Amino acid sequence: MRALGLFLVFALVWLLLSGLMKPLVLGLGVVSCLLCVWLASRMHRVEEDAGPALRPLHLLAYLPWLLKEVVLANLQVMRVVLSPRMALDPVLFRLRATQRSQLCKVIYGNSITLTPGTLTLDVDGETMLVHALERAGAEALRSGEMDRRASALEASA
Amino acid sequence: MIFYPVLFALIATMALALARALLGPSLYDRVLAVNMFGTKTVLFLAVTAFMLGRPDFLDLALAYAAINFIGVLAVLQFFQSREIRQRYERQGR
Amino acid sequence: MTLIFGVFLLILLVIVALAIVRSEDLFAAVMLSGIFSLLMAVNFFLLDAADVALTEAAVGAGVATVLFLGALALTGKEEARHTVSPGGRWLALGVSFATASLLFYASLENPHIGDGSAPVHQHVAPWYLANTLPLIDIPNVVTAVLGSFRGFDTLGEVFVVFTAGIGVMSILGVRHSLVELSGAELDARQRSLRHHLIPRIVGRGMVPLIMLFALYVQFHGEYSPGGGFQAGAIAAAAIILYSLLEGDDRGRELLPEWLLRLMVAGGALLYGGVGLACVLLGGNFLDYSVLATVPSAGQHLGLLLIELGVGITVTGVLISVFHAFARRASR
Amino acid sequence: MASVIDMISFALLAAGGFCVFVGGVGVLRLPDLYTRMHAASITDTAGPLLVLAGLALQAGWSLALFKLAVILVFLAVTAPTAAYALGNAALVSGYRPAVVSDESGATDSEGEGHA
Repeated sequence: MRALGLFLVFALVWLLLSGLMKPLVLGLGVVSCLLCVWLASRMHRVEEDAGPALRPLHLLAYLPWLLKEVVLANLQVMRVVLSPRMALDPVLFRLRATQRSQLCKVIYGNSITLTPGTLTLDVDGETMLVHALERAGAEALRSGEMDRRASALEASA
Repeated sequence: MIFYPVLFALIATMALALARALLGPSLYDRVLAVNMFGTKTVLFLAVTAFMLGRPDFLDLALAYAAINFIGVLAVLQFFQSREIRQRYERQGR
Repeated sequence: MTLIFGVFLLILLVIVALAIVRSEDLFAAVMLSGIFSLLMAVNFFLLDAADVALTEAAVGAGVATVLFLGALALTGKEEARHTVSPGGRWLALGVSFATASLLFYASLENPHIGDGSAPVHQHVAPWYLANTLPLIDIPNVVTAVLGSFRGFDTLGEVFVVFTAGIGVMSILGVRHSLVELSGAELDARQRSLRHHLIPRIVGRGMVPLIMLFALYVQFHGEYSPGGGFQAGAIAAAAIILYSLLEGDDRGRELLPEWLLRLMVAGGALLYGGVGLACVLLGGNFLDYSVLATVPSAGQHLGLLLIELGVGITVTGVLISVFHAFARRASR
Repeated sequence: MASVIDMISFALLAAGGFCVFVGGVGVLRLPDLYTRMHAASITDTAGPLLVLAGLALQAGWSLALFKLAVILVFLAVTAPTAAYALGNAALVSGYRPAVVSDESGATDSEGEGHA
């Protein structure tokens, strides 16, 4: 079931990359996709815990919000960089991550890094070590909105 | 013609990243510079593909975007195992 | 305008090259050589050599840094001091200066970039351009030249890669199970990025995608930039990524060593075998036209097979070299 | 019509170039590794976003559009991962940030100062 889903995704990627509809190339595409599914299944044989699944529709709602945050954070950091006297107040702090699944924790950690001004340095179980360029960025993260939104991506099991 | 400003900006940024790579001062600053250089290269190749009128050449930018980060992971592994060895040496003494 | 960009990038290239030579910190030199490779790729691309640029991209971005760091873990971080007498230094300077002046003088005679009346554009190049479509029937002339018109050269290149792989393995891959490992070495060896959640999860997702992209590059060499060399390097990058994340031992579980050895030899064998098959079917060595009833179909089949051979050998060699370094890295 | 699209595309590309350049300036100006990484992060997010969006307008509805999207996704996924790997490597080796109010106790625990 899972393998079939992977195969369909790979096949779609292949078709969009290639755009050639010749029988030979299509045949090679099928072989390639099967090879990648085989590779992926060999890799996942050693997977320990899967955790609750990601909800794709929620991801669609999450991405525009993340985009907005990224744009705002970019403007903020650019303002800092271009100010003649860079008044910096960097903070290094620990942050709780409430996500249960590994995937959502990764999405949360990478979202923190993707917004300039905050940077995930380490993930240790429930907590993350974060570096912030300015205290305001740290406060925004501590308010927990991004954490909540990233947790909402998980299917409630 | 519309591609020139962005190409100039990219090359200028490459020069800035190169300056950071040469100045250091720490090893990690150099890694940062290389990594930044890689992203700029992805963008440069993508823009150039359109400037040359060959959008199918985007494969190059795609290849870089996919595998450029492997080098940084190797750096992490390098420092990690070096640190472990040094810790053992400190304990040994 | 492209010329200005090219000149600027070449200036950066010279600066990087000087810095690499000057640097005594080998780690810095490795990082700078990464930048060198990126600059080379951009330059190749500006000169419209997309296939070469893709090779540089695949090797420089994915594999070279990893292998350099592997070598660095085996040696020290600083360049060894070697003493040269003042006389020797002046001699070296003189030789370098003379060679450089000769090369510079020779370059004055070179045709300008893109000059249509250059000798290379008078002799074989027009023939290649005119005959790729009628004889081989594929759009990418580079692949036609590489695989068919000059297939013999490429066979040689594959055997160079093959030999290089054998060489590295025979120097580094010697089993040393008799050597007693200390706790530090054992610990450092078993260390992977397994406990780093973010790289691990992201890497797991990327490995099959990189592999799919490698196969796409492999099988589209006849239509767009790419082919066996590029695909082999990208595929090797995918497996190396997995080995970095999960540890070398698990990487060897994913693709066992007997399979890698089979790939190293099998790819080169496939290339040579196609050539022999052509001879047996009554053609010349590596003249694929005889492989099918229609000559151009035979060319297609031959190109597909030899590119596959190249890809398999390159993948096998690069992964084997990586394993050879990783196994030794903690000594 | 086409010229309007060209102009929007030009504006996006130029803005992207500007963002990338500002990030480059930041990498040169800021005082230590971690703060520089924030500046590099501009060139990894806003830069590619704007530049690739500008190129997407040039591509129109074609396969190139898909490739641009894949490049953006790959960058968005791998850039923070690379940043994590670099930051963590510095942390593991005991690199100390130049100016920071430390509220985590992470840099005091282990490792030695490191230039």
